[in-house]
Amino acid sequence: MEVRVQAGPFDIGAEISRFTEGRTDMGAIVTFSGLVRDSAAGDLRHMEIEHYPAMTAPAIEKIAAEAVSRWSLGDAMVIHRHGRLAPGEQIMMVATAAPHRADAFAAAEFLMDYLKSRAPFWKKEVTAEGAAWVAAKDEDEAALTRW
Amino acid sequence: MEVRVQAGPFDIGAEISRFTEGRTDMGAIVTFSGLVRDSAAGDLRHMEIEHYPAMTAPAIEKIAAEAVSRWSLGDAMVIHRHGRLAPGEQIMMVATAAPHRADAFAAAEFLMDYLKSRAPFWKKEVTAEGAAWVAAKDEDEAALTRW
Amino acid sequence: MSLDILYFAWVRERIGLPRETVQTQAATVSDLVAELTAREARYEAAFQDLSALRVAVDQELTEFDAPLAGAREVAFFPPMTGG
Amino acid sequence: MSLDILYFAWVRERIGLPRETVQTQAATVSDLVAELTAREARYEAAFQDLSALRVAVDQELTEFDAPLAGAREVAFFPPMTGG
Repeated sequence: MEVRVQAGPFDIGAEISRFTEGRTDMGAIVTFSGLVRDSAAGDLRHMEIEHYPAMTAPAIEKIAAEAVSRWSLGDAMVIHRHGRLAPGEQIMMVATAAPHRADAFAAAEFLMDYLKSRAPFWKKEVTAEGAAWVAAKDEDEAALTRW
Repeated sequence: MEVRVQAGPFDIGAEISRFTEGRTDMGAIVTFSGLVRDSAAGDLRHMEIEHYPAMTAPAIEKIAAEAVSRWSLGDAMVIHRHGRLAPGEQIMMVATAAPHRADAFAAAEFLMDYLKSRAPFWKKEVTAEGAAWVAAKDEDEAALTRW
Repeated sequence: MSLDILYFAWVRERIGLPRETVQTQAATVSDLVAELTAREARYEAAFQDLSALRVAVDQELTEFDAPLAGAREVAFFPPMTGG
Repeated sequence: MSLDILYFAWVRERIGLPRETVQTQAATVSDLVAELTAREARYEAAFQDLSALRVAVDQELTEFDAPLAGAREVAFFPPMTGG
């Protein structure tokens, strides 16, 4: 299980290779990656992601450990960036490895739902109009009730 | 929408890069990759995947078009290999891109469920004991009823 | 009519060939199966349990009662195991 | 007791600093919020709607009625928007 919180970019292909290297007991790998999406008006200059350094990695590790205990997983990993990111850049990724696909999918969705609402990150969007904090969505909080 | 059926390997990182390159309208990318899983006894020599060339790509394209019509997707891609594959090798991948994660996850799971049971591939496992065709699982057929 | 018949996976192995062309007047897939089964034991071995088989006519999955009028290619195979 | 208080996102912006150390006898997070709110308008502005805030004590998410006995660090922030 690996959790990384970093300012710099990551190479999702290299991460997947490393994550699965040498394993012949996992049939299913699911990844999610989140990208900086432009505003509807197309005027996003950049996104700024703030986090709570002392809490971030422990909070994610707790979520990942919960995923590993709830599903038949071989492994899970999470990378989340902070700082300034341009439109189209990768914000974060999760990967899950399991013998069977249902476990890999469910665990990846669980990780994403919890990361969205329980890991201490805050996104700010900077456009031509100014800067605005992204508001949490009710549907993200509601998504937690399914687990 | 891209569908490829090929004997050779693919580079999942390069595929994801190409799939997402230059897009700033998609916030969520989900990938699934299937790997050759060793037998419980650890004696799998290789897997052989047979397919029905005239039908394979059209059948997958139909499934992918269905996914694109059912969810709010920016794009979908499927690569599936055939021929002889060693334990740990990648068999196939799907990728989905969507503005939001729920669509990307649902479409990827839908694609996998249909590929498992409706795309004309047949797997044979060759172990020290001999060769055996992989039997279809009832749960894979049952998985289709949820869509 | 002349029909190309394709066999995959263990159906191919039991029948011993990947494809053949037959002359037939079979009206449906089931009629074709009956004709083939009557030919030789290896066909009987392949077609003994139709619930374990799937069929495609002109590369589209269909049922055993599907008509063959106008068809050019019929394929028999076990349930798929892709992914 | 001496407590480190951290602020994130728009809470940080409203209060105008990322962290501070306070001397307090507050028994719970709510008591601490009441103390801070009484200090200056910028705290009042940050804490006016507690339903829009989250709190962590010693890096663990908790509720506003959580006790502060033994705590070293309290953080206030809006609902998270990671992922």
